Amino acid sequence: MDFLRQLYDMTALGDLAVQPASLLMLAVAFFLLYLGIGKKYEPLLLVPIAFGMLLANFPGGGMDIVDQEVAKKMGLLELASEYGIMNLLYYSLIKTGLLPPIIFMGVGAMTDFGPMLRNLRLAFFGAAAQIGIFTVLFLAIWMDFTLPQAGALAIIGGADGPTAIYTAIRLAPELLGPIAIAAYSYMALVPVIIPFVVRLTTTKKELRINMKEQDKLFPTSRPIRNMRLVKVLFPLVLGTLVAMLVPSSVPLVGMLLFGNLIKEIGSTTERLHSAAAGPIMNTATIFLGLCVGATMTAETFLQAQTLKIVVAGFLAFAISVAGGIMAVKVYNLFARKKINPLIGATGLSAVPMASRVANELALKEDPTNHLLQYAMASNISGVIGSAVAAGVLLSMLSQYL
Amino acid sequence: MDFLRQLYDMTALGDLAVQPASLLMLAVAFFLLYLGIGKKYEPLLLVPIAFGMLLANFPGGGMDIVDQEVAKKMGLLELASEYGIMNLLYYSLIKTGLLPPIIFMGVGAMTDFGPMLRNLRLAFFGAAAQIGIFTVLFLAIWMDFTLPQAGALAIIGGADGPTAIYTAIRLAPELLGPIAIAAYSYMALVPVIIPFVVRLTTTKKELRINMKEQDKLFPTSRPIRNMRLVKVLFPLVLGTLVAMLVPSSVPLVGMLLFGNLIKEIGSTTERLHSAAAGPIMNTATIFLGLCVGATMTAETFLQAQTLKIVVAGFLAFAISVAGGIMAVKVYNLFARKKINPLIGATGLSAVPMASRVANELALKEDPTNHLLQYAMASNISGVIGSAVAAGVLLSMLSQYL
Amino acid sequence: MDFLRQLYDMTALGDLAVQPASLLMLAVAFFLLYLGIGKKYEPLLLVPIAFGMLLANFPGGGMDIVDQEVAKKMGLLELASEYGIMNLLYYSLIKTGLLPPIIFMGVGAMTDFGPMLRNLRLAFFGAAAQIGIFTVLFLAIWMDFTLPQAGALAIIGGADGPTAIYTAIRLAPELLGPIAIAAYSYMALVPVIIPFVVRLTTTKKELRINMKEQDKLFPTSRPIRNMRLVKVLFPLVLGTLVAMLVPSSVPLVGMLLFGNLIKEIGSTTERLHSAAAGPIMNTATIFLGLCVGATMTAETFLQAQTLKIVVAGFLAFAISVAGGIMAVKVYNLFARKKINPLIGATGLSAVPMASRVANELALKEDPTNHLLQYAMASNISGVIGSAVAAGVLLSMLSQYL
Amino acid sequence: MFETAWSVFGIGMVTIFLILGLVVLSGNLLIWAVNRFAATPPETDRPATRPQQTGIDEETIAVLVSAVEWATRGQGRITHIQEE
Amino acid sequence: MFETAWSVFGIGMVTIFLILGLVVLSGNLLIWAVNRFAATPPETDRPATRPQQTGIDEETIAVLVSAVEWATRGQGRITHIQEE
Amino acid sequence: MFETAWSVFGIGMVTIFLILGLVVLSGNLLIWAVNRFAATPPETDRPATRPQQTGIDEETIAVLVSAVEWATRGQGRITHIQEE
Ligand code: NA
Ligand code: NA
Ligand code: NA
Repeated sequence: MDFLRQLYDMTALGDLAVQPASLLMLAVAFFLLYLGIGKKYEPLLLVPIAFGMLLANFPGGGMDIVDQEVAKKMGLLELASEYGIMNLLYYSLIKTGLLPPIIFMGVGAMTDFGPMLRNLRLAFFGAAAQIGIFTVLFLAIWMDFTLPQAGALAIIGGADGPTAIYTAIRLAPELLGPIAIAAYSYMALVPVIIPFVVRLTTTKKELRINMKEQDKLFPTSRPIRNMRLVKVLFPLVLGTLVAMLVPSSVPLVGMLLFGNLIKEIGSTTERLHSAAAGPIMNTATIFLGLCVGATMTAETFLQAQTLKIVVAGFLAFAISVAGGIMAVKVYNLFARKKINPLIGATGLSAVPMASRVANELALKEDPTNHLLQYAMASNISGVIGSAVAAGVLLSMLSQYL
Repeated sequence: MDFLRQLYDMTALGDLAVQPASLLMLAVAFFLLYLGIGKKYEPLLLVPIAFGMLLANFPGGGMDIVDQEVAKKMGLLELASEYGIMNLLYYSLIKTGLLPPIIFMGVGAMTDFGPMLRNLRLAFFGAAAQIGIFTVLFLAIWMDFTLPQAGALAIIGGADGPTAIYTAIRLAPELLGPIAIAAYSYMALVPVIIPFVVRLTTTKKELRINMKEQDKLFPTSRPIRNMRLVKVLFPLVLGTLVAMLVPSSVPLVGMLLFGNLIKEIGSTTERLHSAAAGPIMNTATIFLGLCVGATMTAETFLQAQTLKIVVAGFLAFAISVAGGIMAVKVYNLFARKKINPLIGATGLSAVPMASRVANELALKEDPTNHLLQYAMASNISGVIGSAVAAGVLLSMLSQYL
Repeated sequence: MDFLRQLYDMTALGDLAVQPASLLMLAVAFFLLYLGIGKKYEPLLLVPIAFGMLLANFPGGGMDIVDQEVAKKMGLLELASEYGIMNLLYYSLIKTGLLPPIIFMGVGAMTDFGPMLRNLRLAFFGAAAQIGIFTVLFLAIWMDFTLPQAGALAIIGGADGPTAIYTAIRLAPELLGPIAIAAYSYMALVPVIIPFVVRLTTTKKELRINMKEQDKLFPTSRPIRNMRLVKVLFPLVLGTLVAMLVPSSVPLVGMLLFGNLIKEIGSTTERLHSAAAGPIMNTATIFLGLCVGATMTAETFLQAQTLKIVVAGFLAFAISVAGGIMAVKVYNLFARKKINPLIGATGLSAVPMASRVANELALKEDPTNHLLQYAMASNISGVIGSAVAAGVLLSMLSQYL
Repeated sequence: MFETAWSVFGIGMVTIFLILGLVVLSGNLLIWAVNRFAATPPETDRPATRPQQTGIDEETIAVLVSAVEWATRGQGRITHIQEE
Repeated sequence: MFETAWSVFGIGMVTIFLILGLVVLSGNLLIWAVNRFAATPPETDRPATRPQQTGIDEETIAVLVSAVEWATRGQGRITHIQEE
Repeated sequence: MFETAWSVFGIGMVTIFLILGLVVLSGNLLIWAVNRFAATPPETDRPATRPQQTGIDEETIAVLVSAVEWATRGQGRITHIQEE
């Protein structure tokens, strides 16, 4: 009897009986794994997040993240020895805000500003499609979130994973898990959300606006005669602009542009570029995912808040898409050279999925209307747009922490 | 004269005169380098360990690990500034228990559960071959080790490097060096140890049992009609099982299975897999080796304990091998479909060396008896077996720390 | 009005008005970027350093390094949360002295001691070319630097980036930025500095000394009959020698030789070698560069000290080159087998640029005089020479901190 | 709190429009300046990743290449494009 | 202390046998379920690492591939197999 | 302070000359010992990175290879050498 007792004590069964909510969390984790593996929804992040959640919710596994009030009093070594490696990773890599800028460096090292530079005018529509962020701020406050929490929630509307995670870490670490999940899930659902909003807000005639024909009718763009040089200088110009106006977005935008610079310089910095886009990016993705997943225990996840985040996050996405579309429609009222409203929708960011979805929607109405290259312009500028939005939120809401 | 005095003071010669045992340690380090480089005994770990030992034992080099009582009182920055980079690496990467699970992720990212899934029945014999662990526990206690130390020593019988290191870090960090050396040395000596034990415990007739012929005589195994899906689901099933029964093995087994999962998912998570199996694994191996080596100074190594560990570690290995063989022999008493006892021996783990050795031994008796694929089944299950054993030891012995 | 006020407060414009020196720093950063990208001066380090400087000097960006007196009182987590990721990286990776030895491991993993082993005699001239270090020490003291600062400054004359950074971190972290910039800039200017000094100190006749002809006239060197084995054993011999005589250089030289060893062992440790020479090296280079750059704010950089460092650093370089040349000339007075004085100049290190420059200078005088392989011998030994010099400085000057 | 939200809304949207407007402006200025002062080579960014000659216009290819790179997060590479 | 050792021995060996027993059980269950509900493609795991057709049976190849991968720690790759 | 500087100067230069002298000495000793006791294969370091046969002497090639490796920091590799 005593033997069986000891055996039973070692297992997780006792804990599970006391805390059956863990089973629900395991089910959620398995469902997310299904989305990531089976449905291929953003597998690079959903799989590590879901697996981290799995590890964290096995009772007694010691892989869940402890409350920051507890952790704050300890050094890293004591934290690791008391609460295990996942807390060590979370508090040194995530809570410090380190990994999102590192991932942004990798994103920059993979981003080609070429399409945007060839259609610079369209970059402007990456601004309008951030309106979902600032609109949902009101909703979130109305839902009883504090100001910083509302800001962290609203940034889901920026449709950019690392930006959302960075903002949540800084403004509302207690909501990090659900915000990250919502952000990546909705990014994965872009092929559903964009068509849905587009159907509600545009006419068939608008969707048939053919960007290439417009370019032929009203030729304006000057050719770029030294693209290599422009691409090297552009991150420097862009960085200086953003840094001057929204210094709080420097950690994100600065690292993005550093990654891009070492890519565009070419062979002399290729070693650095290959590290930033390869091992550094991939390693950061693994640990970011596992740690974010590990924050989602029954205690933090099974709350009314989570549901609110899911709802408000969806609205933020939808309003951003609609905002981009509306901006194009207003522009078209005044301009002779028309723009396809899908170019506004891709201002959301969610690169490059949004552009591909927009391209397909356009082709459905007119099989000759290839607008992928135009969509990429506003699509990439939407990344900058949401990083700037994050900077504004951080700068104006940190004081309410 | 004053000049020569100053010159002499700068060198290590004075320290060497005071502490001549360092010379002996340097000799041991060079001998281990010889084993790793010249004899190719587990060079991926013996070379870094031996070099770390070399660095630590140059007097005045400042690359040796200081006592944890000293380190515990300092933050990481103070530690680095007082005691140099090796202590920084050791206390942040090793003492926290971080690197072994990271390496397990890499091991998982390189492991193919296919051979095991094709001969699942044989996985059972990975259990019997852990008996050396629990037997040597008694011997270690009798040798005057404390309970946690005895557990750390016994795990050498698991024949798995990262598992041994993880357990030693948690239960007896003061014995980490000798335990790691013993574990890796005996794993390197598997081509000697397994034949030795096999000769003592089996007959020629048993060694001639031909697994393929048995399969033809008693066909049972159903074909696997969707191996890809099975391989994706298996780590999830296995992980849940282990986590429920031995939660304390989650850091090891969970990371192993995460690594395996991102391998088996295929192209969508290939970036993560390539990082886990490549740069992360290799970097972790370098620093694990160097730091483990650096713990071995004259003070900690030249003790009676070290000799005891060497002796008890060998016994643990030998008893594990014998245990696996005996389990097969007992099984054969009752079953019509016979199993070659070498399949029991490979339950030890020491993947894949043990399987190759077993295969050679079988071929020596019967040149048509290729049993590599069968041996791999129990061989891989032996890795899980020792990780579970580590979990049991951690869960039951931590209270005596 | 209130709205515009809030907008203005968020931007960096207010800060810039108060602290216009930042603009000057940004200009310096852009100039360094121009040197790295446009002129291809050591782009692998100048680009990250310059970009780090850029990030640090955008007012309000929070990417500048805070004073160590402030940081010392905090744990890493508090530091990151108060002062952002750049301080986290700087204080954990740079201030601890971690990255320079890691980079030395990578340098070792890329170094081939072959040319040096084939002309061992020439290695001796790597010693004379360190004289600039110890000469400028006097100048630096005369310039009112403290003893440790003078040592950190003087090491610029070693013409080796990681060595200079490691020494500066340990002896005068407050001068790290300018010292690193000076070291890398002058290394980039080796194609200007070496010819300048050579013209001042040598005759055409000396430059025409043909090493291959001398080898034919006075054949001495024995062939190496097992180069692979020699290359494996050499780092061990060299390491032991250096460690015995200058233990304080073990972190640098030891890691260099570890990197070289895992390269020379060959296929069995190829995984480790590829990590050390690839991802680890590149990642370390990125973060070393960014962090060193981030130390250079207006406050620390726009000082008379910086100018002094620039001047004294140049002198250290020039004197080192001249010292190497002079040593050869003295040798030639007594020896029958003459040596080209350019072999002395390359003792400076700045591998492999110095060797290529020397080769070109020789070819200009005599188109058949290929001395690249001879130059590499003293060139590589110059790296060891400066690491030893750093060890001496650290060992003798740390007490004055 | 809603008052603060209005401030954030206003300042946020104004800033984003301002910055992206300035990006368009300064980008055009940059292209003009480079064309004016440094227009040597006809557009040849990264020959290494460039696919072989096809009938498809350069711009389209550049976009395709960058899209594939994004989509596959750097893993994929276009080696052949065929017009249908 | 020896008493504790007996407990650890007993619980340890029972747990390991239990877990590996359950692994065999659940593994077989998993294979059965997959065969029953998702048995579409005939076994084709990882065509990328698959060597060309030979007379050697599939299973053997799979084992060889995995063994080589283990032995060389991922460095090696089988590109050709010839029966003697 | 200048007095300390003189000490550092003296000890520093002596040490460096001593160490590099010993390097020359022990290196030669090492080569002698290896030639004496382990001189089996005629010099073939790293066949993998070795270019095909040319008329250029071995030593030169070795130096070129190592120089290229340094210059390109491991990125470049010599695959063909032609004498002019
Ligand atoms: Na966005
Ligand atoms: Na085992
Ligand atoms: Na030097």
